[in-house]
Amino acid sequence: MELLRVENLVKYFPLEKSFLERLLTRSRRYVRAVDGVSFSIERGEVFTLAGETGCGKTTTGRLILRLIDPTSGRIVFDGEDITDLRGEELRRIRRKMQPVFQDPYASLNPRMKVGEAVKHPLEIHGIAYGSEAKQIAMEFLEKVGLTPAEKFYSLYPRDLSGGQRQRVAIARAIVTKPMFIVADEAVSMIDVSLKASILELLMQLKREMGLTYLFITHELAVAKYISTRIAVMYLGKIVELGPAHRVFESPLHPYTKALMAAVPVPNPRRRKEKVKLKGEVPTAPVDIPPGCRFHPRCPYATEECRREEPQLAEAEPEHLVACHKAMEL
Amino acid sequence: MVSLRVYILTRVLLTIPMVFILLSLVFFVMRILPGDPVIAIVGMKASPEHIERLRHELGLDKPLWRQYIDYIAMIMRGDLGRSMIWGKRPVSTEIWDRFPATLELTICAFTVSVLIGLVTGVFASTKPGTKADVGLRLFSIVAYSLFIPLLGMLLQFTLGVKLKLLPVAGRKSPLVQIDRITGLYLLDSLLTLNLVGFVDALRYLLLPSITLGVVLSGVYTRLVRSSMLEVLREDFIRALRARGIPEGQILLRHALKNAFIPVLTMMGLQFSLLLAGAILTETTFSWPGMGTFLLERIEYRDYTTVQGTIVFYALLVAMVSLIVDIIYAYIDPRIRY
Amino acid sequence: MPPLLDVRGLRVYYMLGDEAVKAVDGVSLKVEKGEVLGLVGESGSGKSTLGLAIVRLVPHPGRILEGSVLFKGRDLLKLPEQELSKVRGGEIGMVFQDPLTSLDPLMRVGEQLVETIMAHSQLTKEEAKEKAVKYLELVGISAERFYDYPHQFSGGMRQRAMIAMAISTSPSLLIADEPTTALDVIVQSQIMELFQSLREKLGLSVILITHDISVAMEVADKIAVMYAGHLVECAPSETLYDSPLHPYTQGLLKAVPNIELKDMKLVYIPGTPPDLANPPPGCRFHPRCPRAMDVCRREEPPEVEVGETTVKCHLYR
Amino acid sequence: MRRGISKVVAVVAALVIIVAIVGIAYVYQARKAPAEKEVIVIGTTDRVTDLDPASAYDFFTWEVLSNIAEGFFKYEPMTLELKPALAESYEVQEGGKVWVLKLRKGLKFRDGTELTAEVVKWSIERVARIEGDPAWFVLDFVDKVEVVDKYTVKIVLQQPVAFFKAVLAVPTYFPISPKSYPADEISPDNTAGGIGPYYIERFVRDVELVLKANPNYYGEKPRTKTIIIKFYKDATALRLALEGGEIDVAWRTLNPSDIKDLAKNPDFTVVEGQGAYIRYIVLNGNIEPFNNKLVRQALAAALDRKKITEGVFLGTVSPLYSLVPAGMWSHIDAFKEKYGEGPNYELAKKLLAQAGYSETNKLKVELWYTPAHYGTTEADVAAAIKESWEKTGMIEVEIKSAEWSTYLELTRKKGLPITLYGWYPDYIDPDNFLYPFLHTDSNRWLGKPYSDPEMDKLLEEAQVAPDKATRTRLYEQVQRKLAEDAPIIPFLQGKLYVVCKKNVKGIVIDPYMLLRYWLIYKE
Amino acid sequence: MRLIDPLARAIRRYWRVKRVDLALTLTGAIIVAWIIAMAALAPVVAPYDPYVSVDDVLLPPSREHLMGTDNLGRDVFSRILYGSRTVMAVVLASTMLSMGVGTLVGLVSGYFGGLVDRVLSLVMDSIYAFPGLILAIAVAAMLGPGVSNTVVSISIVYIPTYFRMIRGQVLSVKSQLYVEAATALGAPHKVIMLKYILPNVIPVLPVVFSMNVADAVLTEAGLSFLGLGVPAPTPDWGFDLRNGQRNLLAGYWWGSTFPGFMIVLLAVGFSLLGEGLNELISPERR
Repeated sequence: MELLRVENLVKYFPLEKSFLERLLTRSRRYVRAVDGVSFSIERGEVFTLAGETGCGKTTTGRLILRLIDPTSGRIVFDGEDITDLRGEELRRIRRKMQPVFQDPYASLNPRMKVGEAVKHPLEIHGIAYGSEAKQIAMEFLEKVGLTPAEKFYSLYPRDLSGGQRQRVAIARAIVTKPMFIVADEAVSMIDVSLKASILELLMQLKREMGLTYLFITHELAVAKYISTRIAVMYLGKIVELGPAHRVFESPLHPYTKALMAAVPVPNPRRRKEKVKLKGEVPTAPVDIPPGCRFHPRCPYATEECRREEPQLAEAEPEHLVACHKAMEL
Repeated sequence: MVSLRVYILTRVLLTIPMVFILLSLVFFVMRILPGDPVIAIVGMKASPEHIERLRHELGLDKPLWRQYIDYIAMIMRGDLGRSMIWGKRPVSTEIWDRFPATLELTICAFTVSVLIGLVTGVFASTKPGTKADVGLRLFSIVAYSLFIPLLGMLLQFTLGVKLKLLPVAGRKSPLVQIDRITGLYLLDSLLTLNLVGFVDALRYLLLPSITLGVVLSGVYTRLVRSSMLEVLREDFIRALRARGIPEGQILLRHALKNAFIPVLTMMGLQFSLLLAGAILTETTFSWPGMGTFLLERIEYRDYTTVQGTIVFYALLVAMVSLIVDIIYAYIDPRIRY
Repeated sequence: MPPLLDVRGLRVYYMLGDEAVKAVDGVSLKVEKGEVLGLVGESGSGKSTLGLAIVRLVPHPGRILEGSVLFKGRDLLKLPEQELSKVRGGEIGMVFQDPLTSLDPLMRVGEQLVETIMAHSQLTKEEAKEKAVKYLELVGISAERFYDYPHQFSGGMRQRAMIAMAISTSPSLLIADEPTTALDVIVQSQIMELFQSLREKLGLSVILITHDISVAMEVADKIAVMYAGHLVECAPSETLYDSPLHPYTQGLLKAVPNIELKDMKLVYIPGTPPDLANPPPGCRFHPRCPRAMDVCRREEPPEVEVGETTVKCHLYR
Repeated sequence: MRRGISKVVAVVAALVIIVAIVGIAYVYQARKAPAEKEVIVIGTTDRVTDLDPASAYDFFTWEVLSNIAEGFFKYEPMTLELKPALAESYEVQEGGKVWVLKLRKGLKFRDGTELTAEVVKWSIERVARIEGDPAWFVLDFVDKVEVVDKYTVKIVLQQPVAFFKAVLAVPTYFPISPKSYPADEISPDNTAGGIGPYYIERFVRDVELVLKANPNYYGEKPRTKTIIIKFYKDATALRLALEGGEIDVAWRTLNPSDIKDLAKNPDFTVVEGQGAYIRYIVLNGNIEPFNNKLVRQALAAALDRKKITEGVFLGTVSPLYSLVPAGMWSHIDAFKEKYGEGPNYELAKKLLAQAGYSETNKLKVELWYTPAHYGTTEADVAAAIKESWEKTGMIEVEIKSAEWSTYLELTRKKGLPITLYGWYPDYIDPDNFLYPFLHTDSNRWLGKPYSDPEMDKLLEEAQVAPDKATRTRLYEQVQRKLAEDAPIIPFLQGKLYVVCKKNVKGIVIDPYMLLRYWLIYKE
Repeated sequence: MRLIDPLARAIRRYWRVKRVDLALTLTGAIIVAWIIAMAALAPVVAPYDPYVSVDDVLLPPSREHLMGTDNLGRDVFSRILYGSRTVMAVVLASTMLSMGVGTLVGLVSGYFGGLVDRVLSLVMDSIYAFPGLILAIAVAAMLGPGVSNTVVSISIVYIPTYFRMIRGQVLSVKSQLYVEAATALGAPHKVIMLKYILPNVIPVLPVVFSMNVADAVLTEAGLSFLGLGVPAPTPDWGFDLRNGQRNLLAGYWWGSTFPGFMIVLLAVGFSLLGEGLNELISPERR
C-alpha cells in the first residue's frame, strides 16, 4: 500500500539572491536542483534515492519533509496532499514523518541535554509531559542502544562519539512513533567499523515499529544492503528506478552502469574494467544541457539524445529507465 | 555567481537608502529638540519681528513635513543648501573648505596605522604564543585604549613643547604659503613644486597623524594578526609547504594576500573609526577639518550645515565601502568571475 | 638495496597543555621503489599525521618526539629546514584530501604550478610555464585552463591540478592523503586511474592514505592498517585480503560493504575507538577485541613477522 | 596583479622613508631660520564670522574690521578720546538730532573708488537694507542719511542721542566701496575692507588671515608691514603655539593658569589691561521664587565672587559689583555698598529666613550654564556659584546645562530660572551696560527678567541728557536701584591679556579692547 | 563522565591550552573588578566631598591630597573615586540598553527574515557604518547634557553592533541541522527561537559586550571631553581630563593625567577581558 507519492516535484533556487540583484539582472537564472521527480513509496519499504553530489537527492528529501517549499509538484503522504499544508496541520503531519540527518555533530542542539532532545518532541506534540515524557525518552534511549539510559540522559552531545550521537538523533526521530523516516546520508559520516551497527539498528527499528524509510545516500554499496527499491538521480531527475536487486544486477542506464562500476571493491584481485565517463557533474545545475541531460558524458549518445529528453519509462516490469537507448545496450 | 557589474550596481544603489536613513534621523532629531538657529544667529538682541522674518527667510516657519520634503528635493538636485549662520555660505563650499584637511589627516593616519598594523600583525602571526606575540597583542589592546586627547597632549607636550621638534597645532607655518589646488597641502605643494611648503605641511601633519595612526594601529595589528593566523591554518598553506615553496614567499605572496581580504573588509568599516577618531584629533591639534567644524555648527544649530555634513559623512562612508568592495572584487577572483 | 623510505619508531604527539594526544605512537614502515603502499585506518587512527610527519609538516601543537624517517638514506627529521624544503615538493610530492582548500584561491592555477616548478629548478618563467602546461596536459587538463582560478575548476580537475603540481618536480615518492574522499565515485575512479597510469609512466612510489580499504585494495601493492596510533598489520594486498591476521583487520574486512557480493551480512566491531589522550594500556584494540587475552590488557604487543605479514598482536607471538 | 600589489607596497614604504628623512633634515634647518622682523604673527582662538560691516557683530571680526577699515571717528589709544578719522570734522545740530560730517578729501579705497558722501550714504543704507545682526545700530537711531555735498553727509536721528558719537565709531558704520561689496546681500568672505592701516592680502577661513600695510593710508604708517593672524581651536593649542615659536603674540583667550605661568617665563611679556567685558547672573523674575526680592537679595549677598575670580580664574579677572565696569565713568560698587564684599552669609540667612526658608525648608534653585560659549571655565564657574550659595546651608542648587542655541532659546522663552551670561559692549558708554538689561523694552533677549517703570524712566532720561554730569548722576541712581532689586547680579569683570615674545612692543589694551595692529612692532 | 564542575573543568582545560588568553582575561577582570570596587566603595574610601573645594586650588599631590587638588580646590583623588561611579553607570547602562535592544531586534529580524529584516538590517547597517563618535556627538548635542541623555546617545551607537552580531549568529544557527530537525519535529517558532536558537546565540554576548564596553568607555570619555557628556560638577573622568587640560601646560599635570590614566586603564581592562574571552570562547582550533 502506498505511503508516499511524489508527483512531478520541482524545486528551483533563484541565483540572484537579493531583490535588487534580481531587478538588475535581465534574465533570471535558477539552480534547477529538482527538476520533475515522481515516485511513490510503499508502506514498509526501504526506498533509496542514490546519486552523486548535487543530483538533487537531498533537496528532494527536504521537500518531502516540507522543510522547504516546492516550486511545483505534489506530495501525497498517507493519503493526504501535504504540498500546501501550513501551521497546525503541518505540525500534525510532522509527527508521522521524521528525518535523520547526515552529520551527527550538527543535528543535535549543543545546548540541550541528550535526554531533553529526545523528550522534547513528546512535549511539542503533547504526547507526554514531565516524568512521563522522561520515562518514554529513557525507553527510547535504551531502544537505540544507549545504555544505561540513565547515564546518557543527562549528558550533552559534546560528550558523545559520532556513532552515539547518531543513535540519539534516531531516538529523537522515532520517539513520536512516526511511520516514515527520511534518512539523509544517515551513515555516511560513520566510521566503517560502526557503520554496520547503525544500519542494523535502523533495520531492527523498522521491523519493530513498522517504519518506512526513504534512504538518501551516495554510497551505493550501503544502499545495496538495505534497499527494497532504488532510484538513481542525475542533475535533478531520476534516470533509473526499480527493485534494488534488479538495478544492482543489471543496471539499464549508462549512468547507473558507470556509477556501479566506479564503486571500489575490497578485493585486490577484482581490478575490473570500468565504464569510462567523460567529465564531471556540474557543481551547480544552472545550464542544463538540452535533450538527455546526460548526453555530454554518455559514451553512447546519439543525435536523438542531444535533441530529445528521454522520459522515465518501464523497460521491464517495475524497472523504469530514462534513456533512448536503454533497450539496445 | 552574479556578475560583477550587477554586484557593484547593487552596492551603489544600497548607499542611497543608507544616506537617506541617516539624513532623516538627523533632520528630525534636530528639529524636534529645542535649540533655534535663528536665535543663535541674531544673537541676543534681535526683535521678535526680525526673528520671524528670518525664520520665514530660512523656511523654518513651514510645517516640518514640508521642510523635510523641500530639503530632500534640494538634496536630490545635488544641492546641500546654504549655511544658516554667519556668511550663509553654501554648505558645499564650507565642506569643501574643511574636508581636504580631514582627508589629509585621515589618509596619513591611515597610512601610519596600516604600516604599523601590517608589520606588527604579520610579525606576531608568524610567532604565535611567543613573548613577542603576547607583547604585540598587548600593544594592540593598549594602543586602541589610548584616549586620543591624552596621547595627543602627551606628544604635544614632549615633542612639541619640551623638545621643540615638531609644531603642535594647525596645518602649516604662518609664513609658508601653499597655493590651493586640491586643498591637500602635501599634494598641492608637490604640484606647485613648493618643497618648503611640502616639508612644512608634513611637519604639521606628523603629530596628529601619528596620534591617530598609533591609536588605530591597534585595531589593524589585531586584525592582521588574527586573519593571518586564520589563513596560516588553512590547508593550502600546508599544501604550499608540502610543495617546498620557500617560507617567505608563502608568507608574503600567499598568506598575506589572503589575509588581506578580511582586513580589507574591515578597513571599510574602520574608516568610520578613523573619521570618529579624527574629531578628537582635530580638537586636540586645532586641525581645521570637518570634525571641529561639525562640533562648532552643532552648537549653533546650523541645521543645513549639520545636515549637509552628516549627508557628506554618510556619502563618504558609503563611497569608501564601495571602493573597498571594488578592490575586494579586484583582489578576490571568486567575486570577479 | 635499501628501501626508498624507511620510517622507524616514529612517535608524534599533539601536546595540549599537559595532555598529549598520542596520534602516532611508535610506527615503523617501509616503502620500496615503485611500490604503492595503502595506509588504511579509520578517522583518528593517526594515518594522516603519519603522512605529514614524514615531511615534517605536523601542524601545531603536534611534535615529533622520536624515530627516524630515512629517505634515500637521509634522515628527513634531522635535515635542516632549507634542505628539507627542497625534498618537500621536490623529491616527495604530496596530494591532500580537499583540493579546493588546498589551492590558493587568489592565484591562477597555472601560476601556482609555475611557482612550484620554479621553486625546485633553475628554469626561467617561460620555461617553467611550458613545463607547467605539459604537466597539466599529462593529468588531463587542457592548456587553455592555465589562467583559470581554482574556483573555476571542478573538484576532479582541482585534484588533477594538485597532482600535476606534485609530480611536476619529478619526485620519486608521492604521498596522497585521502586524495579522493571529497570526490564522487566516478571522479574517484578517474583519479585512481590517473594514479595508476602516472605510476607506470613515471615509476613513482606512492603512499596512498585512505579510510576506505576498498580503494586501497584496488590500487595498492601493500597495505598497512593503522588503529589508534599503532600500525597493527602490514602485508601485500592479496595476502591481507586472503588471510588477515590482526583481529581488527579481520573485523574491518567484514564490516566493509561490498557491492559485488550478494546477500553478505555486515558485521561490525563493537565499541568505539579509544581516546588517544588516554589510550588503554597494553594493546589498544583489546577493549573491542573478540579474542582479547589477559596479556593484551597489560602489555603492548610486539611486531611479529608471519610470512609476508607484519602484525602487532599477542596472538602470533 | 600580485606583483603590482607588492610594488605599491614598496613604493609607499620608500616614499614614507624619504619623506621622514627630508622632514628630519628640515627640522634642524627650520629651527635655525631667523624670524622675520617685518612680520608679526598673532594667534587667537576667536574666529572671523562675516567680514562685512553690515553683518559682523562679534569681538574679533570687529577687531579685524577696525584694522582694515575706519569709521568717522576713532578712539585714541589709552585716553579713549574719539578723534576724527575719516571725518575731518563734525557738527551736531538740533540738540543732538542731526549730525553733519565733513569727510577727509582724496581718500581712496583699494579698488580705486573715492570716499564721498554718496559712498557713506550707500554704506549706511546698505546696513539698514541688509538688516544683519548689527543693523540696529542704524535702525534704532538713524532716521535718514542725506548727502549735503560731495564730502559732507548729514545724518538725521529719530531722536537726540547723547552718545551717538560712540555709536558712529562702531564698525557697522565703516564706509565700504560699492564697487567691492554687493548692494543688498552679505558678503561674508569679502577681503576688500574699507580705508584702514591694513588691507587683507589673504584669508583662509579658520586657518589664517594675512594683513599687509596699506601703502595709501592717509594716517600714521603701521609699524609692522605684515600681520598674520593664525586661528587656533583652543587655549591649549594657542599656548603651545606661542611656546613653540609659531606665533609672536597670543591674544584672546589663554587659560588663566597659562597666563600666570607665562608671566613667570622671561621669554615672554604679559600685557594686562582692564577690559570692559562683564559676567553676570540673571535671576528670572517671572519664575518663582525669584519674583521675591528677598530671595534675589539673599542670592546677591551669598555670592562669593572671590571664589570665582581667584579660584576659577586664578586672579586673571576681578570681582565686579555693578553692571557698569570699573574704569568706565559713572561706575560705583553698588553691590558692595549694599551687601559688602561678600559672601555675606549672615545677611543672606537673615533675608532667606524673612522669605520663609530655613535649614530644613531649603530654597531650591536651578542654575543653568552653557558649556562652550563662554569657554571651558564655565562649568567651574557654575560649580563655584553653587558652592558659595550652598554654604548658607539654606539653599540647594541644581546645575543644568544646555548648548548655546538651546540656552538662548530657552532663556528667551522665559524658561530658565537662573542663567549665566556675559557682555561685550557695543559702544563705550554706560548706557550700553544698563539699558539693554534693565529697560523693559529691551531686555526681551533675557526673557524679560525685570521690569520697573521707575528704572525705565531713569534710563530713558539718561539716554537723552546732554551733559555728562547729569548722566553720571542718573546712572549712579540706576546702579543703586539695581543692587537693591538685584534682578541681575554682576560678578566679574574681565581683564584682557596679551602674551607676547619679549621683543614685541607697542601692544595697547584699553577698554576699547580691540587690538590695534598698527601700533605693534618687533624690536 | 563529567565528574567535575564544568566551570572548573573549563578553567583547567583552558589553563593548559590557552594560558596566555586566560592570563589576559584575568588581568582584565582584575582591573575591571578593581574599578567596580572603587565605584562601589567611593563614599567609604573617598577622603573628601568631590563636589566642593576642600583646600587651596591646584595643590600638588601630597599626603593630604593623594592626587592633588583641582582648580576649584577639590580633591582630585576623591573625584577620581566618584568619577568611576559616573563612568561605570553611564557605560554599563548604555551597553546594557544597546545589548537588550540589539539582541531582541536581531533575534526577531534574523529569525523571521523577509522584508522587515531587510529594512531593519539596512537601518542598522547605516548606523553601524556611520562613525560612532560623530553619531553620539550629534545625538548628545541635540539631547543636551545629562546622564540619561548620554546613556541614550552612547547606546544608539552600539545597538547595531549587537544587532548585527546576534542576527548573523541567528542566521548561522538557523541553518544548522538541529534547527532544521526541530522544524521537522514540528516545534513552533517561539520554541525554536527560545530553546534552539537563543541558547546558541547567547554565548557570543559576553565577548561582544566586553569589547563594546571598552569602546563605550572611550566614547563616553570622548563625549565628556568635548563637553557633551555628563554636566558639571558631576565627577567624570573625561570631563575632569578636559578641565585639567587647561592647566596642564602650566605644570599642573595631576588634574588631567590621573583621569586620563584611569580612562585608559579601564578601557584596557575591558579590552583585555574581551580579547581574552573572545579567544577562550571561540571554537578551539588545534
